[in-house]
Amino acid sequence: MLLEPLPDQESLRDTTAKYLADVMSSEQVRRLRDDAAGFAPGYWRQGAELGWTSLLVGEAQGGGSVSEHGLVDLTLIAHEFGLRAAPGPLLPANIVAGALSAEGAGDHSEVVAGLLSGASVASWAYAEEAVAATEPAAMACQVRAEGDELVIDGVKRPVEAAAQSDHLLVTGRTGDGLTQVLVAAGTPGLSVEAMHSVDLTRRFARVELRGVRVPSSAAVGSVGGAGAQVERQFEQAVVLACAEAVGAMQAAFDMTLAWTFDRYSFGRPLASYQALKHRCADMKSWLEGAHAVTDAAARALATAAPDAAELASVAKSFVGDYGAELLQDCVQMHGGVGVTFDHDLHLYLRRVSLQRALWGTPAEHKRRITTLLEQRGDA
Amino acid sequence: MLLEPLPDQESLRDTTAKYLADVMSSEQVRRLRDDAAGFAPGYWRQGAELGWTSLLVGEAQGGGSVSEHGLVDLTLIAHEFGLRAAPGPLLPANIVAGALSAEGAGDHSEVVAGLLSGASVASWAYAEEAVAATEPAAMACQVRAEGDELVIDGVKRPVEAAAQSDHLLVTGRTGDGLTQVLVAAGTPGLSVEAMHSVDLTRRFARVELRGVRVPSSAAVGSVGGAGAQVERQFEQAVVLACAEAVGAMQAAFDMTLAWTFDRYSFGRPLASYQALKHRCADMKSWLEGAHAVTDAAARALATAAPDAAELASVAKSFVGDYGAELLQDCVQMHGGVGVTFDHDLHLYLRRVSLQRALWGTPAEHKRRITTLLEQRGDA
Amino acid sequence: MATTEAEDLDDFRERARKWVTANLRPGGAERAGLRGSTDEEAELAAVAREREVQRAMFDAGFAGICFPKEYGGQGLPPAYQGAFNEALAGYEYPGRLQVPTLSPCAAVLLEFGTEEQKRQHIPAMLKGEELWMQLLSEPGGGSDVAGATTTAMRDGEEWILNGSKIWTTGAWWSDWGLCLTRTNWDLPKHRGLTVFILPLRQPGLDVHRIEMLNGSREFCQEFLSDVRVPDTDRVGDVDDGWTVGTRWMFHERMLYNSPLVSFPAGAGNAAGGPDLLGIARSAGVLGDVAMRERVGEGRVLDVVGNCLQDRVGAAVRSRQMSDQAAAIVRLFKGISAARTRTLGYEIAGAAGGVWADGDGASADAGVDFLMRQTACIGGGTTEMARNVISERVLGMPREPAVGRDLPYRDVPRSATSRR
Amino acid sequence: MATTEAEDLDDFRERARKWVTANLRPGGAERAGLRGSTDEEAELAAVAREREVQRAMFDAGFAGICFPKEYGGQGLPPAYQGAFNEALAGYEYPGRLQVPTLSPCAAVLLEFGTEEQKRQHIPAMLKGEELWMQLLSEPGGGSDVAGATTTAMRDGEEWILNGSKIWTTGAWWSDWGLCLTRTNWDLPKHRGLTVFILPLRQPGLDVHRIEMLNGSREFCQEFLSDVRVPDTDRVGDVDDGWTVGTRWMFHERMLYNSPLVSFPAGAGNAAGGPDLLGIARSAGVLGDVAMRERVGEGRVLDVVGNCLQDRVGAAVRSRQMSDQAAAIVRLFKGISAARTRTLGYEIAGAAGGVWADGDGASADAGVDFLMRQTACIGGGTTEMARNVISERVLGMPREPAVGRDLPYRDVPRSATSRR
Repeated sequence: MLLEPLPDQESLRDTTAKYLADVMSSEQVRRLRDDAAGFAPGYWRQGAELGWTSLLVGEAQGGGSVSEHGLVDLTLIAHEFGLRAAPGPLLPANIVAGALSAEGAGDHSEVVAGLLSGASVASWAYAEEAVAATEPAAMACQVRAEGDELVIDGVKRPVEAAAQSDHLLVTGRTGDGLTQVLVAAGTPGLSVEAMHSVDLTRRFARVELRGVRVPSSAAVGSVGGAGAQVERQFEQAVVLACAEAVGAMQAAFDMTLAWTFDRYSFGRPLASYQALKHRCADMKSWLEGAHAVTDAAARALATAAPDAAELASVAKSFVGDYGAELLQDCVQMHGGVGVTFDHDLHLYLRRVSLQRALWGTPAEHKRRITTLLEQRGDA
Repeated sequence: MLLEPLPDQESLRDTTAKYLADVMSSEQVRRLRDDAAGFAPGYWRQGAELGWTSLLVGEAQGGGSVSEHGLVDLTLIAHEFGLRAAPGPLLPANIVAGALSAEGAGDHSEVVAGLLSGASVASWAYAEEAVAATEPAAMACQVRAEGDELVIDGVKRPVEAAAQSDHLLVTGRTGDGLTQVLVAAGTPGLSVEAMHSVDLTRRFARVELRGVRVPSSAAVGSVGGAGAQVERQFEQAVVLACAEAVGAMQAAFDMTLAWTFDRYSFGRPLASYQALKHRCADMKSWLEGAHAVTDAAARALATAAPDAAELASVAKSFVGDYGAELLQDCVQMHGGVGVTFDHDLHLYLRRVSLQRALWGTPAEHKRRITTLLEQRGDA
Repeated sequence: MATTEAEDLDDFRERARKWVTANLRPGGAERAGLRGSTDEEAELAAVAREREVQRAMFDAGFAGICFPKEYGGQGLPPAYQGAFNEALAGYEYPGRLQVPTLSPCAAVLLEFGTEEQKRQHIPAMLKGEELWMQLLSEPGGGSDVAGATTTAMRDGEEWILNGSKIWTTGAWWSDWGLCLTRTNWDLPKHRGLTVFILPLRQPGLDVHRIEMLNGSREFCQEFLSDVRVPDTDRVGDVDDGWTVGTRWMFHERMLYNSPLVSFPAGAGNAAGGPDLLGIARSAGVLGDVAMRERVGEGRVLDVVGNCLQDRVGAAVRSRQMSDQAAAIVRLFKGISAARTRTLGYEIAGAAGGVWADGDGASADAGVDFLMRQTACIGGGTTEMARNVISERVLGMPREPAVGRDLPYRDVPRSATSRR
Repeated sequence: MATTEAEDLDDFRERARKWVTANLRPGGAERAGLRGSTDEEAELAAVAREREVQRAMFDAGFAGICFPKEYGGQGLPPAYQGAFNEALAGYEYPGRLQVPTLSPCAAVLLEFGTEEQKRQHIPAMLKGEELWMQLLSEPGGGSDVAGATTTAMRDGEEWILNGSKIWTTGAWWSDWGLCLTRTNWDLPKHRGLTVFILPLRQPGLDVHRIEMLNGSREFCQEFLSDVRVPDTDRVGDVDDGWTVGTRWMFHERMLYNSPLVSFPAGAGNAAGGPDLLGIARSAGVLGDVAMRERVGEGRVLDVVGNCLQDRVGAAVRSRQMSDQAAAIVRLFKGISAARTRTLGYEIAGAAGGVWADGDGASADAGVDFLMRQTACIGGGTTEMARNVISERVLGMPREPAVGRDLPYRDVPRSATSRR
């Protein structure tokens, strides 16, 4: 992560690091495997007090960045989550909080207040089956206006923490445009069915919306005109997923490097074998590359730089491909013990693998990059 | 190549090996860079006497296999060509000789006789620009019957040794079917333009056919019904390309392994560095895999086994991908000297790289394999 | 027994074919390698069924085809085992009783066991009464098998064993084990080892099932606390266990070329990899050429791996390559298994990371991906295979081993295995 | 000279911007790295132009911005060089006179040269009158720079040099060289070296241009036969050349963070890779998603490499990483350059292997592919970078070096360099 965080960023990071160290040992993460929600409400509320959900929300609405750039601040938290494979809906709660408090989003201050305090949770119903996350225009979910109401039909999957959420921000199409709607849990026509995932604590669901009706005021942004906002949310999600994955990469790398010093084979520490030394060197280059590009993408997105879209996709593609390879190399160096349930390594392997698959796979982002390159050529 | 060749196969291989060792030093290969044809007619005629062009031709027509399986015999020759990066139109001359003497090909005995003696050369005008070699149905070249004549229009590229050939076997479409036609050099409407290649001695050309007219008897096989024969020729070409590439891989690997023993760095031979030892182990596994799959494909094709099509594509894809990686690893271990013109290594790098690009790239063959898998599932 | 001295190969083949068809269930290698089974009852039932099948094979004269008659075998040449394996193709077979029971365990007993040991155990193995395991790897040892620190101390006519072994498949449903121990810490590593036979169900031997990340609990760790073994259960000479161990490793390498084990012909070639075409279909990307390339790549690796195995097997049999060349196949198959699982995860896309009940083949892609390295670890790591290939096959210089001639107690070891 | 003591950074920046715009041609890093140039005249013309530009920079007060005034420099802080580099962005610049002339060569002279040496050479370098080269690598030496076997024997007030150096870029159009030699074969490797200055055009020094497989002849090998060098051209103490060499290597690693060289801002980040989009277009496969993935992959590697370079550069400057961390960037960029060239060859398809005049971008893909490893060899191999990262950055144990303390004459060496 950031080479030179500001003092306020450092203290934000430190309080989260300390809190997680206190309450979220790897033993605890393992225990949460059997927890239906994957995290306890109290854990989340305390985290919210440390700023976990406020960084993308403007000060006027009770939030605020500790630097100029809330997204950059938030990547520091996400990185700490990765370092501990910590549970909780960090990514979707922040994306929704940010979206609801954005300019032109409409008045959703009550919901935002709940998210800020950690008393409630919200998630983003964005992805669909067999639709590349990088191509929102291809989504099938429909939102249509009927009088004072909006009617939503579609199936969203996977939706993180959907069953644990008080509200879902649903993205769908209205004609050729995109629309975002805030739907409260329990709204008639909304059904949530649990899915399985490679992660131990993150919970996902398939969300079906059949003729779900909400008042027009539930729209977040303009009906049929939310494309730019959706893209921004998507890129924020991509960067947060990367930041978390980089944290997990760092933890796994550090653990593995230490292991190569401690572990002897044929009278020598593993760290003395050139084949493994060179593997570690490659991993180090991937790790630093992952840090570098994720930080660059966060900064670009926070400052609305012209290459933000490309950097986000470059980061997601790189971290997805090389993060997974790095983790698997860590497993290989550990040997069989690295894939036992009682070892910590798989917690990170799971987190990195999960983040690789969601918010656009490396392959999908590579295609998006090519499209961006073509557009640049045309411009 | 073959683990246990028959005695006749061994003697076939040995005579070619000795002949090439005599006349085709790497110095000589380098000199041929400046030779317009890339090989001397006398060299080719002498090779033909050793059996270079007779193995796919039936005994009745003056050819003959030294085992039951001419194609397998021929892979031994191709392998020797690879071992020396030898020049000469081995692949196209044999494919055409085989095609002209196949059952139902019509009477082309005079041309076949010339090929057998090495007095003349022929090539196969098959590939087209921006058409995958694995998808002949997509080719654009047209052959249409007009009375007693066939009229050909199209552009073929690359065609090996086209400028050095006395005849071209041109493959084109007639309606939805494929047709093959033998066209003599100098036929009006036929033009040949030299191309460049990564290889030092193999020459290629772009062949344009504009209203080229030949008598119906120039057809090789049935008009519009040559699909199966074209596929067989294509798979033969694929296997020969692989066999040659495997020979080049073997030569490069042997040269590089020896180098790691001779060369010292920091007071130790390169061969003592574990990182390089492990690289050599990987290379060895690729090399043996390439031998194994190429032999299996040749045998399957020679015996018309049901998995011949798949094995040919598997071999081409594997040898293309891993052959190129092996050669580049050889370059890396040699350091800068490995890419100097006076070193022999690039002769093999060129040959392997050439064979990777022609007769379907690894990517194209992987797609073909998936199609074959689907067809098998459907069957 | 139906066999007679005079039965020729063709008759044998025909009889085998008929017997297999009439007595065995269609199936084959159904053991879930990477995905593991979490169902204990099903596992025990499968073990019981294999014992039954082995017994039926024994009764029909198809067990131990190449084992000496005096130990319950058939005393036939390897071609007969080959014919039986062909008959087995496509049918269930008692895999757990073949490997490691018949090889390497029985193979080691045949070479080094006392007459009594052979008479006691080999017929029982062939009848399916004794399931054997290899107590070889240790928690601190990794690939360095000869670095065993499980200690056997002599006490009159007995030995007292202390230490721990790990990565024993199914020790919890097995009966006996071959155990490599250190009997002399004052000699260099390879010279102070001794091999023992020991029953796995006895006081002082605690079998702990290890849970893997995918929930599988097929591997075990054994803790030995003052386990007493009579000297008559020693295999080979005292402190000469590495002579035994070397052959033990040899039999491990040669498994698919061994006439001592029965397995359906082609089983060694079973792809066993993920069904990439199925994953593509269930993920809805069969029309995407980039995903079609990945399906094709997986198939390339599977097919080449099989061709390579055939080639190396033939070359080892014809002595054109040493048996160490088996490491080439091990390396290739490990790397390609890891790669095909990565391909599966790529093809599955988001559905690989998060899946719903009823998703089809893509639902397995995620956990398969998490477990992918097991193909490069189990049965000797790919790193060890690369060492063997470079040093033993290509003749490159050996890695400097620290303290090859030191008393083993003075050789640096992992903290966990120091004593 | 127009500069005054008092000129502040903003004024300087503005003056630099104006001067560059008015005096230099648009362009930038046009040197064909991998493809090489085969046109000798064009090469010489480019060298002449660079000398002109350097002279113009000197006359305008923009040469040696951070060099001491007494040697012709401007004596300004690094920020001024940074400002000038920003002004240079998008313009031609005299690259051959920056590297290796100003760094590492001038940098080494500044640290170790005698007053006379500095006064003689540094102003001449800054004026574009002296082009310098590094005579470092040897044909038998590979990455082992300190293993130099080119020998210097003392003869009164002179030294007599014999041996051979290799991989000197453009020695045929250069004037001077820094040469690492062995002056004592009875001391261990690092303790018998000495550095000399020598003119490249003199009797006994034969410059041979090496032809690469792509026809490029930019690299040279020098053969030294009884080349005489006065002791006054020695740099540093006798037999203490590795003290000089260590700093020499340091300056090499730090090139893009060095205030001693001028280069257009971002030039270190110039992708320089193949134009994959162009190749896809000319090969007619821009509509193929699998090829679009490859184009994207290439872009990913380029962009990450640049981000990584920025990160490591910043970390080294702020001392959060040691300068050895430069090896991380070197490794990443080497590997990714090789990979992007492979991608280019894959995208080009058949047209990469065989091409026609006028084929467009795909026509270069083949030769670029043949040359791809040069990115992992030149300037220190990726293997050396991996050694440095693992040992110096991660602190893993050093490789055992044979004979670190032996007289160098007794240390095993490649046959070609044995004497």
